Amino acid sequence: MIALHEVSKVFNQGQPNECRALREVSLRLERGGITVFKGPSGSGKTTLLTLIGCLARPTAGRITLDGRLLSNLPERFLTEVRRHTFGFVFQQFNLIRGLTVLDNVMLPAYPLGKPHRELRDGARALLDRFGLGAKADSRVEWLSGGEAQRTALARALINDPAVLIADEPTANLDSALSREVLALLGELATQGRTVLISSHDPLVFEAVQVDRIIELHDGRMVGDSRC
Amino acid sequence: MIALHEVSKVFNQGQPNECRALREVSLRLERGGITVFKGPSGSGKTTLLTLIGCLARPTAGRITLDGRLLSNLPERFLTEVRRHTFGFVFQQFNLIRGLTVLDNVMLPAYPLGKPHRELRDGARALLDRFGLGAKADSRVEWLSGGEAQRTALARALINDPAVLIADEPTANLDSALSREVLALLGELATQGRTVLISSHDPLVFEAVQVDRIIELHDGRMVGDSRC
Amino acid sequence: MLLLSQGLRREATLLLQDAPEVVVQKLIAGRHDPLPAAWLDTLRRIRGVSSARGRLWGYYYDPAIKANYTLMVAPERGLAADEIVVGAALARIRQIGVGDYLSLRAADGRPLSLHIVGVLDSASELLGADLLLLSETGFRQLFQLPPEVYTDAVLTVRNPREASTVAGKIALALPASRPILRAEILRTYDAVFHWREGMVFVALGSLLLAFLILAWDKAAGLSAEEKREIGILKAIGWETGDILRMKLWEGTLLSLTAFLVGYLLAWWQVFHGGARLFAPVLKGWAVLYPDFRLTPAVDLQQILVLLAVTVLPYIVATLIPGWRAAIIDPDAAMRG
Amino acid sequence: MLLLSQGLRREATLLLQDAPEVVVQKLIAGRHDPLPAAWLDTLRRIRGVSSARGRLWGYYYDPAIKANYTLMVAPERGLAADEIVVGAALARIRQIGVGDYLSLRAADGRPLSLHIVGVLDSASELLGADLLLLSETGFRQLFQLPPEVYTDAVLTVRNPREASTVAGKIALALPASRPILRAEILRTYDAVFHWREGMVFVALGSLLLAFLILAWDKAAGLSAEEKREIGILKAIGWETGDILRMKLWEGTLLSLTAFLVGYLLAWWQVFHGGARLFAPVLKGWAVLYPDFRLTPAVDLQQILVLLAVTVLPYIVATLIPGWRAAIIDPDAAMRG
Ligand SMILES: Nc1ncnc2c1ncn2[C@@H]1O[C@H](COP(=O)(O)OP(=O)(O)OP(=O)(O)O)[C@@H](O)[C@H]1O
Ligand SMILES: Nc1ncnc2c1ncn2[C@@H]1O[C@H](COP(=O)(O)OP(=O)(O)OP(=O)(O)O)[C@@H](O)[C@H]1O
Ligand SMILES: [Mg+2]
Ligand SMILES: [Mg+2]
Repeated sequence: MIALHEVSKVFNQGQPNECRALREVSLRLERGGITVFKGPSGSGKTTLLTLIGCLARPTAGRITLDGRLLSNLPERFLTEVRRHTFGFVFQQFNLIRGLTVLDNVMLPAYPLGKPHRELRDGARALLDRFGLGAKADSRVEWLSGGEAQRTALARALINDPAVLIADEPTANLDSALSREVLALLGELATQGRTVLISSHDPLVFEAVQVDRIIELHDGRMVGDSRC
Repeated sequence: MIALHEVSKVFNQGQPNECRALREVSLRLERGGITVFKGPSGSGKTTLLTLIGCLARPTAGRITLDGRLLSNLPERFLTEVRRHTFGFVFQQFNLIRGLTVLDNVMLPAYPLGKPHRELRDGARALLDRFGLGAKADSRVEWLSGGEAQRTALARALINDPAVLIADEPTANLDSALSREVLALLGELATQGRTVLISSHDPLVFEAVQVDRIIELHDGRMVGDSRC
Repeated sequence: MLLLSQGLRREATLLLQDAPEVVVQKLIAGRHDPLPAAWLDTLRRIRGVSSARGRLWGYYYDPAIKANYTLMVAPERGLAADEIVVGAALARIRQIGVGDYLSLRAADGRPLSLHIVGVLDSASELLGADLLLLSETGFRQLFQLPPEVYTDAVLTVRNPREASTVAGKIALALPASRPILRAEILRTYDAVFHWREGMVFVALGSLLLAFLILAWDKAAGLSAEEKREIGILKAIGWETGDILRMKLWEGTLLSLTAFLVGYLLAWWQVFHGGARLFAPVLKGWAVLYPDFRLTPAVDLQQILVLLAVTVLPYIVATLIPGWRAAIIDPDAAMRG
Repeated sequence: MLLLSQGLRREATLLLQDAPEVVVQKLIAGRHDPLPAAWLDTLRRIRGVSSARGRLWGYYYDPAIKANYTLMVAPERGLAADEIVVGAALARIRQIGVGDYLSLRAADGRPLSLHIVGVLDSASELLGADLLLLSETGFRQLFQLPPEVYTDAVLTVRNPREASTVAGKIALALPASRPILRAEILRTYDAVFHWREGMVFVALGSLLLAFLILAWDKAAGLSAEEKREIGILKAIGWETGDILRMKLWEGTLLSLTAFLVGYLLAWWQVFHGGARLFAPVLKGWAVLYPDFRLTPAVDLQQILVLLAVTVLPYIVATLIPGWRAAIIDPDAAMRG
């Protein structure tokens, strides 16, 4: 479904502080299942996920989604793809300050023009599921680390995306919550959704729900094992 | 050395979204050693560490440092204490955007007026130690999650503080780096410095270097075990 | 300030439309001086001039309302020596109407009672509001003006394109004269009415400039925070269009509110406060020609013009950087 | 703009110091008119007036340099009918000096050759630069002024505190007169020299206002991002003082740079560009009294004053919110 062909990403190309974050990564990701990207800090996990999620373009190589070439699609179409296919959980959450938790979660759905009440109910249900029902009307800057992470997860799920991309979704969660989140992700996977996560948490990549583990090192793919 | 007496922290007191983050926590922390605060997400770990680090004032209760009452010291003296006693690693890192990694690390030392060259050499040595030597001149917004976390650690250590307070310092680090950081913290502890960390990472509170584990739940202290 | 100027500018343009082609003043030591009737003959003899007519107009200070009237002789109205026609605002403020008598103090100190035979249309413009039309005899009586002098002379020129040549000839024939071409009239505010507008114009210009700087500053300084927000919005699936729509609403709401507040304040200030804020500044010539209380004139077109010059640039100013930020890669914006 | 005004303001203040207590003008139809000599006697007879003297002054337009001279009769210099003293700038621009002859065209068109017997001190102020002092005979000859009129009359009053009472009496005795008190002189710019300053003053005011708005906006809008940064700095051990010092440096550098750029631009603009930018606006009265090229006068005090009104408020404006933010809890600032 998603295929990467010799994808490279170089930051600050040609400058002294050039950084090769990804080097010729080739990869096929099937529909459904949980795929975990693991690897030491700075190995390019986040970079790879942003490329797959159409948030950035590769320096070289091709990325296709259902056979459609994404890498040189104009920005307008990328937005379209982002909106309808992907849900993204950022490593630093990237919640919008000044808004409440509920507003942050509802944000991706605003441009779709769904009825407001329906949207709000959906968002509240998601928050309840993550144990954040009581925080729905708090401003996001008051949240604890784990609460913010769960809010980011809820935001990624509000549009019911076909592919969920979560960058270290359990970094700020305790073991109990991590397991819960994993259970939820497993549920999504069995519903036929594709879940891509990056993690360095043994709890994650030793979990039963995980279908495939891809290992990165220094921007290169060094391992690919199915469980 | 640091003593908390029935400390409580209430956010938005009196408002409908009132939040009791800490409830009557009493605690004595001796000089030296590593103390880990564990507990589920939202249990008040971060809040407790900010109170100890003089970044916020308790709603009720007293905090003393070496017998000196901190809770009602004027802001001027608190800055004094923060500068000379504490090094703080924030859960969200709180690096200053737009500056380089090196500048961020050197920032806490600027007002002390040390010679610039000496300062820079110190900062570079710290960065090298965390494997960030190559990133010293990158802007902090380009860092990966783990790199940012290590930068925050280096910044907390630049002034050689008597007490290092680190809020989930390994959340974004892989196991190998986490162990390295723990080793470094253990070294500091044996040098007589006090290390306070919060964590939900089993790797941390099962580490040999840890001297004491304090467990929080819903703002209450529910466990206190020495290893 | 804007309001004031807006009104006066419109007047000036209207005025210009039926302004004479050449106006001749007499200068003495660089100052406007009554023009001897003999000059009219000299002017008529200049080749290219088809007619020359002496005009009489001036200002009268009424201590009762501490304001200046603009007095003009209107020969075409055929007024008798003691008959006058007054502007609507003047009539309202002095609470007089057709049939009443208005008493003015002549230049020799004697009171002069004048019979009001008409009130100018209330819809007539700002400058007409303080107008007082009277007969030549009345004017000369009031100001004790000798019969052989005029305020200035208006010429019609056979070929309007030769007006400047004619002006040159006049300056030669009458060295103490100053011929003013129609094109110059708008610039010499003193010519027919107050030169107040020039000042207002400068102030208006400065304010507009300041406003533009402000908008530009607001716009250019799209903060890092905002850029990041836009990046996040794009990353979670917002289109450039959605973001712009949001910014547009934001900008429109903000500037409309600001505009309404400003407009109401200005309105209150100019019409009810009697421009008290600017009073110290206006005092300068208020001693010469004390200011007149302006009639409240809220007209739609004026508001639209004001809207166009204030709100629109602001909106555009907020949109452009938003658009610039919205089209960049979400990744770059989020990290920057 | 600032530069221009600054110069003129200083002039006005200086002027006021030795201004007469009461100046009397004759008005005809609301306009300044030559004052008959007979009025002087009337004025002298008014109780409280200790002396009355007629003054003669006016403007002369020199087509050669397209500028206006200010002509004054200076009886105290004892000049002969064909002798004059000229201002420094005038001498420089016409490239004449003591001993040369300056030829002016009299009001009847005949040329009048005047012998320059002195040049006013070059350090004399802006307004003195275009001055031309001459004898009464010369003045009357030049402007074809009848011997029994003056431009205006200056009075000395026995008791300065009774000046306004005296003015009232004058208005009563001579209904066509306008007495102007010393306090009013500054406000009636037309009284002795141009009223240009009024305009400049308004523009200056607007600009200052705009500037303040800008600074305030910059200051009030201490962005969330900046607040967070200050919070972080405090959290890592910076003192409020350290943060303020940093902000101070930042503000000083920024506004000093802006000031220098602005000042140099203004200087270039006013003195070398001949105020070309404002030319269309100034044209309004340039037709009446074409503008004079100002002499470059960079003086330290003026710069200091300018600095005080521009840079200081800006710095203060950046400091206050920084200080406000710096004294709050680091925790609150970091989260907000
Ligand atoms: N915009 C950028 N400019 C320059 N270098 C960048 C940029 N973004 C990422 N990098 C660099 O690319 C490398 C890979 O970063 P990436 O964020 O993909 O790592 P990661 O595997 O997610 O690490 P972590 O586990 O620490 O989050 C890092 O060394 C990082 O510094
Ligand atoms: N400024 C604030 N205003 C309101 N509520 C707050 C504020 N700061 C923290 N809280 C609330 O206080 C509770 C405790 O927060 P704290 O950050 O201490 O949790 P934590 O133990 O660090 O959790 P985590 O492991 O998720 O980081 C949370 O429910 C949080 O929402
Ligand atoms: Mg990462
Ligand atoms: Mg926390």
